[in-house]
Amino acid sequence: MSKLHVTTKINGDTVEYLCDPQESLLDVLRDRLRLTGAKEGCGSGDCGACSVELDGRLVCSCLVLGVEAEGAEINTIEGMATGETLHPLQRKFLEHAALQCGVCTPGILIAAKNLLERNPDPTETEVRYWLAGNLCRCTGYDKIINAVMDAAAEMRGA
Amino acid sequence: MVKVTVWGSLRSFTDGQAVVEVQADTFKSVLDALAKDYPGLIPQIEAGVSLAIDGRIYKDSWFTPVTPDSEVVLMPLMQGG
Amino acid sequence: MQYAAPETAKEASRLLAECAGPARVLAGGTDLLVQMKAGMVEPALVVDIKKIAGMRDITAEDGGWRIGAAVSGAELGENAGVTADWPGVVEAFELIGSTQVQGRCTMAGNLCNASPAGDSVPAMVAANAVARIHGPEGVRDCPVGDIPVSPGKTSLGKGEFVTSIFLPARPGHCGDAYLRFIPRTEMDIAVCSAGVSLVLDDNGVCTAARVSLGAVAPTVLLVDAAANALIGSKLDDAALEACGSACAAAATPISDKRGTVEFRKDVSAVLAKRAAKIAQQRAGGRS
Amino acid sequence: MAFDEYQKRDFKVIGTTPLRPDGIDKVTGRAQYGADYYLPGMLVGKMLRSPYAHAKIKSIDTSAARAMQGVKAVVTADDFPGTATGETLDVQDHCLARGTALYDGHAVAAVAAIDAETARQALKLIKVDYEVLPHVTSIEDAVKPGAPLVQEGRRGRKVPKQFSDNCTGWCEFGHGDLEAGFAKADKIIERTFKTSSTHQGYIEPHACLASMGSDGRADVWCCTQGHFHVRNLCAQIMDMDQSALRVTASEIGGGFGGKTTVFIEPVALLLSLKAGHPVKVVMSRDEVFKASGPTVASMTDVKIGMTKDGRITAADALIRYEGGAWPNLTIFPGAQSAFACYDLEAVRAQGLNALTNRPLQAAYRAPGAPQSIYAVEAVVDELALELGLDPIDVRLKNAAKKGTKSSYGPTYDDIGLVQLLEAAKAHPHYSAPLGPNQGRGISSGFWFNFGGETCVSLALDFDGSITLVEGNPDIGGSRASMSMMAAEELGIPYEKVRTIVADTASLGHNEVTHGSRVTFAVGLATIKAARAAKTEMCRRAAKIWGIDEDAVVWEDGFAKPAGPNAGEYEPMSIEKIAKDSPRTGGPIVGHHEVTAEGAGVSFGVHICDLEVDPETGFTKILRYTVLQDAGKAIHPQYVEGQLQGGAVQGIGWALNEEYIYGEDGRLQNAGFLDYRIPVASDLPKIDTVILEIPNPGHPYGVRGVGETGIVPPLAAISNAMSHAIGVRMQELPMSPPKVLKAIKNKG
Repeated sequence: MSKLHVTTKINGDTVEYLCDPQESLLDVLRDRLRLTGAKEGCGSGDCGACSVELDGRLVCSCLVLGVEAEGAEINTIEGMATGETLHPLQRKFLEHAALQCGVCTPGILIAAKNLLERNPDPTETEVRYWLAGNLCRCTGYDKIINAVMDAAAEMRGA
Repeated sequence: MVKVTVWGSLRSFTDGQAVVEVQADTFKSVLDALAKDYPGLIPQIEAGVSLAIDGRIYKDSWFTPVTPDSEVVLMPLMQGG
Repeated sequence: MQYAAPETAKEASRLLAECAGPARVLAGGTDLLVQMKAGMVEPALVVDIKKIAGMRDITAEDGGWRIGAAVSGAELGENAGVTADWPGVVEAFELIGSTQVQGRCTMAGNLCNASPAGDSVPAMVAANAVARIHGPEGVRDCPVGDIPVSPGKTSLGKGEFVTSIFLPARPGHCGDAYLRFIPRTEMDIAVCSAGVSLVLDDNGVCTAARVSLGAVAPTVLLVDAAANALIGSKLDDAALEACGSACAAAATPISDKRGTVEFRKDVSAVLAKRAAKIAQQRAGGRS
Repeated sequence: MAFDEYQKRDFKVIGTTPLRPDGIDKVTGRAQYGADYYLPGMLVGKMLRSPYAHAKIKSIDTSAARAMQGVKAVVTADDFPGTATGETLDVQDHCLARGTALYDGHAVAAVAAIDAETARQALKLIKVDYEVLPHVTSIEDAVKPGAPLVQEGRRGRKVPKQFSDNCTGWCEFGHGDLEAGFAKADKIIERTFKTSSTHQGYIEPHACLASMGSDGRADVWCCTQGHFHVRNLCAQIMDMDQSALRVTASEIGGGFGGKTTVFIEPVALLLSLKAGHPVKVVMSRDEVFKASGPTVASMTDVKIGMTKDGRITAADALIRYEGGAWPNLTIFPGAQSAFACYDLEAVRAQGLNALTNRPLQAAYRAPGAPQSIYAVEAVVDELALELGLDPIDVRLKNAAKKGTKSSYGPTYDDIGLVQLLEAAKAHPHYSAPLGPNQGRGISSGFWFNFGGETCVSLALDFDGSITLVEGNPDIGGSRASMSMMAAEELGIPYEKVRTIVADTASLGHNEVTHGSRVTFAVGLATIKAARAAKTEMCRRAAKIWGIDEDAVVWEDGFAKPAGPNAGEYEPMSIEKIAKDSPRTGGPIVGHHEVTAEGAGVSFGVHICDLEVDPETGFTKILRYTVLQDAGKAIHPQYVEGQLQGGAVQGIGWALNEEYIYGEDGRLQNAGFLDYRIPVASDLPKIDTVILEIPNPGHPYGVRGVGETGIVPPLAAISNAMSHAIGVRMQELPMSPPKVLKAIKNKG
């Protein structure tokens, strides 16, 4: 079966690729475009380590076909910092030691960024439920929640 | 002479004694003496053992000194997770 | 596998009808792609319906709402109108999967996946929702409860697919609610679930009710006996108790890795009672 | 060998919380994990796995797969050189079945192809003729005489007669006269407890890239807790010299003991050799659950006698573990740690290991301790309840302390259990009011920690900054801790030290990152390497000043003359010594190689409040407090992280995590949907209290803290549950169906 040509925008850059019809967006990002920031933890939408933004929506890239990205706008972890300036969330995750092994960190950062764009002043419960789809096995989530709340406060200029 | 405590399930190889006395002054000489005096222990020693000397657990460190008043306890090889 | 993204429903249903091998519709894909990855299905054709006009629209119609088959959970949750009229349906839809899944999953997909534990289906059945179906013979409407036939199987004919879900108008004091049981607080498939929709008169007496249960039978169960236990009452304890025991009696669950027969019978009764009370509060607040 | 005595000192860098050196890469997505490596000409490798729990492999026909376009190699266990023996042969068999499939998901063949889709299709063309055999997956069935036999000839030497031939290991620890002890007891309670097998749950599936040439030299990149161990295992299996194989550890996406061995690396090497190309193998989540190394399941009988005023007079336990189709040794630490928290006159812990048709168990954070301590702490809690005594007071009355003869033999040195119990009792959590359907439970916990082979090299770069090279994969931030210890010892800022984890060709052998040993042992070696560099720097300063070497000391980053006849010289900075080093003898490198000994044990005490919905059995953790002895917290945030992470894994283990097997012996929940690890919305904050009772065996007093955190939650939550619903729960996990049933049966 022949591959399909896709034109899309990733982290602000227009990108073209060929992919198999059944190939997931995650596999395209990693194996064709070498954007390995998104990780496959489960391949079934249960862990969130492959989270990206698709047209502003937080999604699991393992549950999107590569061909569905045609004409879409995708944001991955690789686009979160601006040059040498980290996003406040990235900075706060380091300051709060909100990561240990770090394999869930890209997915959680993308999810948290998406949350704060919609809700600049979330409660702890709102943060925890928003991030329920991002599994972390090392930290027990405590410092992740603290880092997101702290970043939210800074971004609000509170 | 050094008093060596062996754990429960090995006592069938030390004529039922919980504590045996051997002539030794280092980690290795304790194991060599145990093997000589109680051949039943050889399979366990070869599979790997640790020695607790005065409360510290040593894993295969042959030249650790052992004195007659040291508390020496034979222990299984340590593994972690 | 072939991928097609037709721009009209007619074209989509033609592609589906003419495909020799297994064909699947792709809206959100949060069930389909999991099944493909696990090798449970290897479609010869996937028809993406998101480019068909209207699929992503939420439009007011006859006092109710028509929700396009490609409207995601996140999008529906942000629609004030539907959330106000049908809070139970929206909360059921929003319980599906994680925030990430909510960004993609659709009610039509949840319905046509025909899982006995699909979260939106009991609430839609309680709401008496109607699915609009496009097929080779044209368009037809069908109550959502008639679409799932058995786990993984629907009553849709070859070439047919759901293009929208219609939630009817809401008369006077009416309220609906949906509850499910999962061992965690998120990310699970319902061990059992209950949807209740009811109407109260001016002095709080229940004049109409629909009670539906999920994950306790091959398809969603509409339990008339449970509804009748509420109708005519002010949902006092006795009425709620009768409604609960009617649900436990009607449920025919299995024991599996998620729950036992005994647990599902007991807890579906508890959920039905609790959902009825929430629906009552919501109905009380509406005139 | 002098002991590295702990000297009290006030620290400048130790105890602060600098940012980790691997942080930027991890928050920007640049960090490379196991599956993030690519090479020119790289093929994709995939395994064909047995659909049966136990089946003889009569024949494997790979001809159609070999003939398929795009397939470059197809291998079975027969393609291995066949030189591995003993435990290494067990590891090889676990990776690729040899004659018999021993568990659902056991790999029987593997292919390497130009892409994943071709590899998947090729697997379908391999025809395997299985002869299905009877299987056993539960501990109860496996130990019964006449149980289906998993493997021939594996019965343990000392296993008592009444147990089946599946039983490979038997041990017994303890001292004193049990009979006399139980005779003195006012109250005796005897109960049986069961725990299910659980998985470490690391979010990163196993992944590796192997590149082997026909000259017998090879490279492997993989996520692992111990790349030196991976090298040595693979070298034995592939009949190579260890030096011919270089293994590079990628960043690791969690391990918790589950990445301390090999599951796919030998097969990737074999495929690469046969195909003449690099081969990448990445496990799916389904494969991780079926074919990596989950924990042992357990069935433990505990009998404890106690006087009216709460003194334990005798304690006895029979601990049964099952951990897969090959013998494993987890029963030893399991039996040893069962009563390790207690000061007992009469104690016995008997341990039994049995084979089952399941993957070979690997360690999971304090392997063996959670299961046995859970049972003991539950009976102690019930005795306290029955006798109307406060659970902490009972534990204080029987707590192990300095001079206590431990249940596993040696006498304890300085340990912190009493201080922890007192801190827990004084903590506001312990006296906070509780509502209806709520319960509070406590539990103590223990783990050994240990040292092991360690090599560190510390180079003084010409600008005075430091490159510290170590060989232990860093999961929880140990690179930062090493830089801190080096900076502390050299008296220079933390930022001046860069710590990297080197491959197996750059350093002598390093023991795996496990046993909570890294901060202790690699820290010890780092300090010694820094001292070696200081000695050399002082020597260079002495030569420049023309005075005696012993007349120079090192203080705060400077060589200084000291002593009566040292003379007056300006202190010489590390930068100056570094800049001149090419002309004063050559580059300066301090290094240290040792089998580190003297790791101190680490105790913990947890308090848990939970609430149970009596109508559904749903359990919500309301409040959780972890108290643990760290000896010295090098980087307090990272120590907290270990305590919080361990506690949450324990919460999952107690409430919802389990391996569920069908009648056919197949795993029913091989995915994160139905293998339920805790999610963010399930949990409250996890409060932590770090106590620092210095470990005499480390210069800074460090104790390992990585593992103890997972031990107390099982009993703390089970005890809290029993108080909340008024029924003693004796099985884990306490999932809602079991809780609701217990409430209903209470009547």
